[in-house]
Amino acid sequence: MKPDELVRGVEATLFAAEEPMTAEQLSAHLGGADVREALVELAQHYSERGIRLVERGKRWQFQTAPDMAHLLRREKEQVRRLSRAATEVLAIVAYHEPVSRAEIEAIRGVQTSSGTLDVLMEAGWVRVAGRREVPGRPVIYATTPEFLSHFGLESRKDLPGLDELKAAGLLDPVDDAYEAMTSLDDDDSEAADEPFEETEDGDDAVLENHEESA
Amino acid sequence: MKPDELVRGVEATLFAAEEPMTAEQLSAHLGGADVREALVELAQHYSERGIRLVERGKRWQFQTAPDMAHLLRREKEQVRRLSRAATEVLAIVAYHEPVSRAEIEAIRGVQTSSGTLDVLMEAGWVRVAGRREVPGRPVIYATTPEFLSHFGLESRKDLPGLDELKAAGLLDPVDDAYEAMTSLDDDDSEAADEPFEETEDGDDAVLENHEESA
Amino acid sequence: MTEDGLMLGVEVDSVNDEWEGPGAAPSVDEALYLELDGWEGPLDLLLDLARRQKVDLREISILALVDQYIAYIERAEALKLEIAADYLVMAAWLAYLKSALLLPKEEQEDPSPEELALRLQLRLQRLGAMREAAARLMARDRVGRDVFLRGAPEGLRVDRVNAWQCDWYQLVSTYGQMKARNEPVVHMVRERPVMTLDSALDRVSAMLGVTLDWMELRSFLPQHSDPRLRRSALASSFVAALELARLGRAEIRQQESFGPLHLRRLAS
Repeated sequence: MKPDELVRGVEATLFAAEEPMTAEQLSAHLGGADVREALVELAQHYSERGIRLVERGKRWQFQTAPDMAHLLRREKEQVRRLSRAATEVLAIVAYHEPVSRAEIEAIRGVQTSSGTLDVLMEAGWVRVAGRREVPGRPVIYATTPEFLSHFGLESRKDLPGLDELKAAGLLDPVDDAYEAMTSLDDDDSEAADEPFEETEDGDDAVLENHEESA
Repeated sequence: MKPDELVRGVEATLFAAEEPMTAEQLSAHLGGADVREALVELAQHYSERGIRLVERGKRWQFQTAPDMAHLLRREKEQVRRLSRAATEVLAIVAYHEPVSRAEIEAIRGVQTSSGTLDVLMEAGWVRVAGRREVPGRPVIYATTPEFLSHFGLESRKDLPGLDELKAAGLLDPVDDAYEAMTSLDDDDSEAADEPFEETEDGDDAVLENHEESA
Repeated sequence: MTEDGLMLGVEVDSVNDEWEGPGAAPSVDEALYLELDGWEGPLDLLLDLARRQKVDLREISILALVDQYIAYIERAEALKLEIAADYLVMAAWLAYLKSALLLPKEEQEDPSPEELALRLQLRLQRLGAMREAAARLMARDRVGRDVFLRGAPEGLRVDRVNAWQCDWYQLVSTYGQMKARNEPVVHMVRERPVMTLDSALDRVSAMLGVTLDWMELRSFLPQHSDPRLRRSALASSFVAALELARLGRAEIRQQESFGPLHLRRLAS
């Protein structure tokens, strides 16, 4: 059964493309045709082959099937090894984005060297996503489509365990979590409006003293 | 029907390969398996798709189907107006053909960059019509049938004569209205060593902004 | 709150698969590496110690954790290992927390040690969650390690082609203008009555010799003559006046801009 011309066109175009392409880019390349059905059909066709057609952050690309890794890996290990710090920072950016450096450091309890974020930005996985409109206007960071593509995620919703972490409140700041846990039996909740900052009075300042006034 | 593991392995390997591979190389890569049948099966599978598996000098590779080539190299048409200098040269060729470059320059009173004639030949309106049998055997130029059809002429005889031009006021020394209308300000001072001058600045000023897909 | 094994779902060892840091010990307590470089700060060390309690982070014993941490730091000190200030500050704070937790209730300060302990626990949970998330992220099928993109894509190219435009009117009018521009131009000058500079010089010097008074330039011009001749004579006489002034035989004055020019002989 020969696939129709549009399917063949989408197949050839994505196959030849050097970068993943969005449905819109494909459509523009193919004279404005509606490519969505063709993409679905192709993804279906390739679902059991040695090659897959996958969607990563709204962009489509061909790649080898994951179970072929053992055949291909032995020749080329192209993936850079991330330091432990970079790995953690990447996860924090991905699960909390957009996130400032101070917020990253609040979670890790340690200063983040600028080199760590640089490595992630150089890899094309993290980008500056503007500034937060709070005093000091800190730079905030977010992940890129290349991040999704590299880690095989269709969208951020596919981040492993994201829903569980959300449900457990583990993506909320400590103050919010503390507030939530104690609001029932604690009336004077003065700390609620001072994220990360109620510690100036000394006692648990030790926990915060790694933050950088970025 | 899921293809067997060897077929999938060959498929994935050739897909990820940076260069075409021989059957022997494939076999070595896949643990010594006999890949010939797998190659035949794959070539068969892809024979009607947008991608082909082809053998070139004993080496196998995927490539886009030949009839999909137009998708890989699309042409975008950019509508550009002829510069004043090119229009002058075109008019001289039309009125005086066949004409050599030296003759064109004698009529214009200025040097003519080779880029100007190139533009006219790219447009398909002027062609090389041989050489004049005089010392130096200069190349001579003439108009093409496309020239006639673009300008709506049955033949060159349809070009108005000098008397008619005069009657129409077109032999007046300087037509400021025309200058203003076209805002072409190339002042006949093309230097011979700046062949693209006229297409680099004069043209862009009047470049029409719309592009059309071929 | 979920009660699933998220917190413990990934063992420390598998977490460490991605990095070479000596953060985790091969076996429990004793074999703890005494290399503080292996931890990303005191919180990270605390988290590692908490994990060794083998319970959900929500149920760890803070008091036990404090003891473990302080014991660890003391042991490092005993071995004369260099310990970063962060770790010592944390040890001091934990010691304070421990004593506060053990104090009778009525002497509690604000924030209460219970609150501090809970906040510490919450922080550990969050760091733990991110550490596991990182491990799970790194374990995904990654491009270039588990899945591969096409090795030699042809690439998509868009070539630009110029579609040149020109119309009939432009063509013929350009030709017309060019012909007109490059026609040899002949200037015809009709014969006119003129006064030459030489005759103007003679005439002005002669007239200057008559008097020592200032005379207006116009009075040197021939009266009642052709207006065209007068114009020529004015120009010639002006130049003659300049020449005489240059030779030191006359002086010129003008009272105001565009006012009449006056001329006077210079006594020699």
